[in-house]
Amino acid sequence: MIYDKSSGKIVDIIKNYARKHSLWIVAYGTGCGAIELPPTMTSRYDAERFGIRGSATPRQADVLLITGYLAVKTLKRVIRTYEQMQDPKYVIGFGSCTINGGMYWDSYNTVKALDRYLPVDVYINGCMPRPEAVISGFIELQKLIEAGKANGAKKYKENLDWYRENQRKVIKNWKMPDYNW
Amino acid sequence: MREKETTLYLGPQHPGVTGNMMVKLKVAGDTVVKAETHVGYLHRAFEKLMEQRTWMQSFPIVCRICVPEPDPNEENLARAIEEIEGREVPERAKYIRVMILELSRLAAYMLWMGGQAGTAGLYTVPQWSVGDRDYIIDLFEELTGGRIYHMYIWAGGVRRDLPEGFADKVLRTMDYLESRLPEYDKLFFENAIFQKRAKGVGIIDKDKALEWGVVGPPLRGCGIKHDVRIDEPYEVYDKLDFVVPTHEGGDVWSRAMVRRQEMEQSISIIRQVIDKMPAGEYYNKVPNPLNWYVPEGDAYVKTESARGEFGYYAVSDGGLKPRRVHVRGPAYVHGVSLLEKILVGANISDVAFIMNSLGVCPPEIER
Amino acid sequence: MKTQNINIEKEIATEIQNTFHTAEVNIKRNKRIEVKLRNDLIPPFLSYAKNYLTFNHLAHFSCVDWIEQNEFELVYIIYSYEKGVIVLAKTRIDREKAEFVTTRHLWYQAETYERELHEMFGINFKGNDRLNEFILEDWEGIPPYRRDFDTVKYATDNFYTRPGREDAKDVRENVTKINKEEIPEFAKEYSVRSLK
Amino acid sequence: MALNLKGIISPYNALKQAGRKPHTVQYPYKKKEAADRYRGFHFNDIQECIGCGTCSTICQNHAIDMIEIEGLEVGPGDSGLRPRVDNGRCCWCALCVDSCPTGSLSLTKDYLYVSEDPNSFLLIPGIDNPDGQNRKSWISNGNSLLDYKRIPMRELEGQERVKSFAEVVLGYNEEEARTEAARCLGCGICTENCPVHMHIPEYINAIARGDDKMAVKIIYDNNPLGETCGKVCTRRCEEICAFTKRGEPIAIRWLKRYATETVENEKMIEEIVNPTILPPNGHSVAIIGAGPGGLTAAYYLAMRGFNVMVYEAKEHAGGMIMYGIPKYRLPLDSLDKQIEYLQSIGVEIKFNTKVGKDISFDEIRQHHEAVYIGIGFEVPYKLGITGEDASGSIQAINFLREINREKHIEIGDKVVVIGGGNVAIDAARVSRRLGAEVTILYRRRVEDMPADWEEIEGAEDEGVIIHPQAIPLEIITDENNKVKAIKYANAEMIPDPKGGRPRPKIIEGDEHILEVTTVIGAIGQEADYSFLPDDIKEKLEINRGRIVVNEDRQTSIPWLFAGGDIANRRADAIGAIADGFNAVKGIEKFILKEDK
Repeated sequence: MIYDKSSGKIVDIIKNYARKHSLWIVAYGTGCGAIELPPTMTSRYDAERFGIRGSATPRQADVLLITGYLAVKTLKRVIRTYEQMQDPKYVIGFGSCTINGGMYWDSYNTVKALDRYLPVDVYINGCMPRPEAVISGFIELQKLIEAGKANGAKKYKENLDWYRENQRKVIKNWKMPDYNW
Repeated sequence: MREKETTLYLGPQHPGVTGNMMVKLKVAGDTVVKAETHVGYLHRAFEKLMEQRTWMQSFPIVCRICVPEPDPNEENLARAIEEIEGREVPERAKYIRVMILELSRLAAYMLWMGGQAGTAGLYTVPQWSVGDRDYIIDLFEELTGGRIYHMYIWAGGVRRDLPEGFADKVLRTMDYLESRLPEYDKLFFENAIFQKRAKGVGIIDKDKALEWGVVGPPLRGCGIKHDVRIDEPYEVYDKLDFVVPTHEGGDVWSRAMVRRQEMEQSISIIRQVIDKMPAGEYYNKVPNPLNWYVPEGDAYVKTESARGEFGYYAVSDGGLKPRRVHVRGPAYVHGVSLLEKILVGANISDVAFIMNSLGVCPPEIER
Repeated sequence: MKTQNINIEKEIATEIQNTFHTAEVNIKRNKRIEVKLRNDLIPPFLSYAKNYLTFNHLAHFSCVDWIEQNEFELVYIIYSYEKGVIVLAKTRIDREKAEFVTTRHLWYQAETYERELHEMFGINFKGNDRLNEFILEDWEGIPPYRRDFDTVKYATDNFYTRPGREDAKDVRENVTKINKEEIPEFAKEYSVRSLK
Repeated sequence: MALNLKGIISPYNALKQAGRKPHTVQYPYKKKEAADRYRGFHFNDIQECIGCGTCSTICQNHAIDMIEIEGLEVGPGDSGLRPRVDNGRCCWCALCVDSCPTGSLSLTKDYLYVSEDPNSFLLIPGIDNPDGQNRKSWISNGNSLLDYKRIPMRELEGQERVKSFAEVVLGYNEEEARTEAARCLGCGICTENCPVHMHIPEYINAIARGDDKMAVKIIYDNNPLGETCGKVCTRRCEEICAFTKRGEPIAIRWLKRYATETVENEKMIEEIVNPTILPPNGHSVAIIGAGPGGLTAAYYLAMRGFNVMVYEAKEHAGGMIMYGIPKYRLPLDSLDKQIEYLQSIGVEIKFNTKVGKDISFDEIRQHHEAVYIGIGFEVPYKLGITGEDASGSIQAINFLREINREKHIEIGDKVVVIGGGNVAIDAARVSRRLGAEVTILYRRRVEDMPADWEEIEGAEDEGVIIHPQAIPLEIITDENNKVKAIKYANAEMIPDPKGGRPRPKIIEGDEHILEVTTVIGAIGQEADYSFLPDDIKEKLEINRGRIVVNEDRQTSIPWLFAGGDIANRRADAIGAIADGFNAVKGIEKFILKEDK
């Protein structure tokens, strides 16, 4: 659940502060951007300094990184992964492909604008973004969390029908359980 | 008593698999009875996209075909075009290309080391090897302007000459990496855990290896000495002095040792290249890319990438755009038919481990 | 590289020519032999090449769509480790009734290639029972790698493109507007800007 | 299995590293500068950029749009558009930079941009990031994708040339033409400077693709004298070619020449061009003067179904391109081929018919609904110095005309030509071919000469001496009133206080005498309007010797149209062709509107 910082509840401020410093990424390299994650996470750039680390399953994760293009086949799995994640959860769009299709703008198999299918909290520019850019993206996300503005999950819940409509438009065979969360 | 068979889906969201792919396993107890690979999660239709783009416009997209090691793609496409066109490449460009290919091989092995160790539960190794790999990436950044996707090799040569003082930097980095290798030995290759996990696991039948289309380190891990750099030397590999290490056994351990020894060879090749690199032109200009009609013809070219034979079959119909470019990634065979064969009988916990040892790279399977 | 002798290539080419009289054999360069065959001769040729000429490595199996001639060209790229030579065995099949026989019995991994070509070009390989979904999922319509499949159109029809770029102008058009120049219809396709 | 003791102990070696300084890049507290070649965001030097849009074409991601920028001042040779990059498409491959002909586009070291708004990823380089100027990293180094050097034109050697009137320029062969044509980027900015706006990128692309016939067809769409232009055009188009900023422009003229020369005769032209000729519409137009303008007007009028009659005073059509341009630049058979083609599709020419002498202007007016005048400038300016009327002092324009008629003119062995335009150079080079030593006297500096630099160079190659900053004072004659010598003074250049071009001023006392056998004056010409009846002359608005026309080349008298030298200041063939071409639209508008 998402709270607004302006509501001024001290408990929210504490919650957001805590969330901000513990961002676990679900280990799903959906696209080529995943290649910059190992350098980001390991000794050279050491993203653990920010409380960022990988998590094996979506159930324990807070952040879904969409590392670039999403093939339609992957989109289906990504939606399922996202819906299995528990609040608080955030989506980071990684690189050009998530914004406007990137270099696969004319491919028949990749979705072009990620925000039609999943609520994206932060986009990182680049193809692919350097570790510095990745860290900046996380810092931006942390700022949003602290300000109580990273409410993509809330948006998703509220506009689920719209998202579903878009998702079903590209996923021809929709055989997925619905999660309540 | 026969145990009940269960179906397990390993991936596509799984920390151990080598990318966005899935292996459907039928297991009895914790032994794999049947394995079926499912790929296509990274399909971007490169070959279709290349038919929409001119030859020159294809260069920026081909490097995306294999993410950990993009350079063989650029080099292959460039060489395919050069073969169709009959275009000469300046000697210096050839040396620069070899340097890049070897640097990228090193980088790919460092990344592989991290993955292989990670799937064995050794988490210090990736911290080291991926961190050290970054020094090679820094070299790439300085030379090509990009960390991961270099877009530096193109038809006719390379895009820019070496920056000033670059050769010294390469040599310094090589010295550093060489000094690190014994430490990796101690930490990883001699590690009892790794040896115990790797020996006798994921065995490829030596007699069948050639017929099954096994290439690269997995083939040399079976004790068969084949390497495109020797069999069909491209660029200037015939002028360089190096050995192709082999290892009997055909298991994960042998493959790891082959890679370990090749890292030394790569360092030696890079030193030789820098030593022998002639001065002169680095680019034999192609016509204006808006009006570049490549004559009719076809060519199959291949490179030895970190995972094995990387082939490009390119067909030109005399037009502005390729008629067809078909990519043969080494993982195409390793990741589908071979994997399905050698996973049978393996332990579940070894599946990701074996996949890593084959260097399965999904983006080059489905492209 | 071109100056190297091509004796072994000549030997192989002669041998192939002597066995398959209708084959069109030519040496493209050193280490590359092109063999064009009638499509019913491909299975015996591959079997012969593998078992007698030691071409035991199926390096690649590709398909080229020659839509103008209504044909698919199948290209088997086989390699002999012993001889160090690559043979490109080519044949043409009808595009409408795209059917061929499997070579899975010769090379196990041919199955994967055949699955891909089946999916991407719609070629049916008789004898291969695993021509199921491989890369695509729930694909409807013509196989995407056929040249008559328009990927740009498909992408614009099915996927959302972000707005905000509608004010883009074509330079040539803009210049003609400044000039009040009228480009005749027959000349329009010669505008470089279309990159056709 | 035996206990692997070494394998258990050796990993502990890693503990050695414990005290070492970590190599972590402590971003964002400590920043690591990107490499000198890093490919980050675009930067565009807005002033250098000419909006050719090559970046937009080469971009395989369709990431670059060409858009109008508010408040951007656009000079000539600029499409007025500038690139905008969609960073949601870009892959920073820098193909755009490597194919930028002006070198204005580059990539910078900046790469950081993070936003919640996916619509905020459009960047107008150079405008949105003006500070990128100092952050440039990947720059176009001039040796990237484009070829800045044109294929050199093969010519006869200077020594060889002066022996005959053979064509100096040999023309491209097929391979050279294809290579040169392939250099073109197809932006079409060049067409802005072409008065008739020929479809330059289209026909060049047709040549690049190997389709010469299509190139010819495209050329004939608005220029029926393409071959002439291919040989002698003043090619202002090349001045603003996108390549000029850093290299040599596309050889537009030579490519046109190549394409049109592939057609051997007028029948083949007709086959290739395959013009749609409308059925006769019953209207009739008269054209006075079969110069390039008149012929162009006649050609397109005839195609539109008009009945056209061209009145030509001389025995051959072509006007100045026939009588003014020496045959080593434009051979007669080439011109004949083009004129025969025009005649073959219905252009009628009445030769040896001087209006005002053989036929009155009023008569023409009575027979035709509209009249186009393209008589050109035929009357030379006088030098205005003593001795000008002596024998041996001739006018270049008359001299060239007689030589082109293959008449013999005695000029002796020492010729001086006065003037610096193309006519002067032509006269000088013709005189060289007649065996004389030639000196050109010109008032200003060489760089001020209005002639084409190629012509000037050609003249120098042939041994013509150019004497700049020399002002003739007097022609000295002998007792038979024959030219003996010329007296001239050297001049110095005085800067114009108003900022105009510097003026020559005679240096007192620095006078010289040059012995010559012939003096050829070539300081300009004017028109002869004497054939016009007085009432028309009165109504006709004439400004400084030129008839004032509107955009449709219509004069102040609605049925009277004019073009060529008498109406425009360009004084070249293509300018006249443009006038003829545009007059057709005007005449059509005028007559057909009258119809309704």
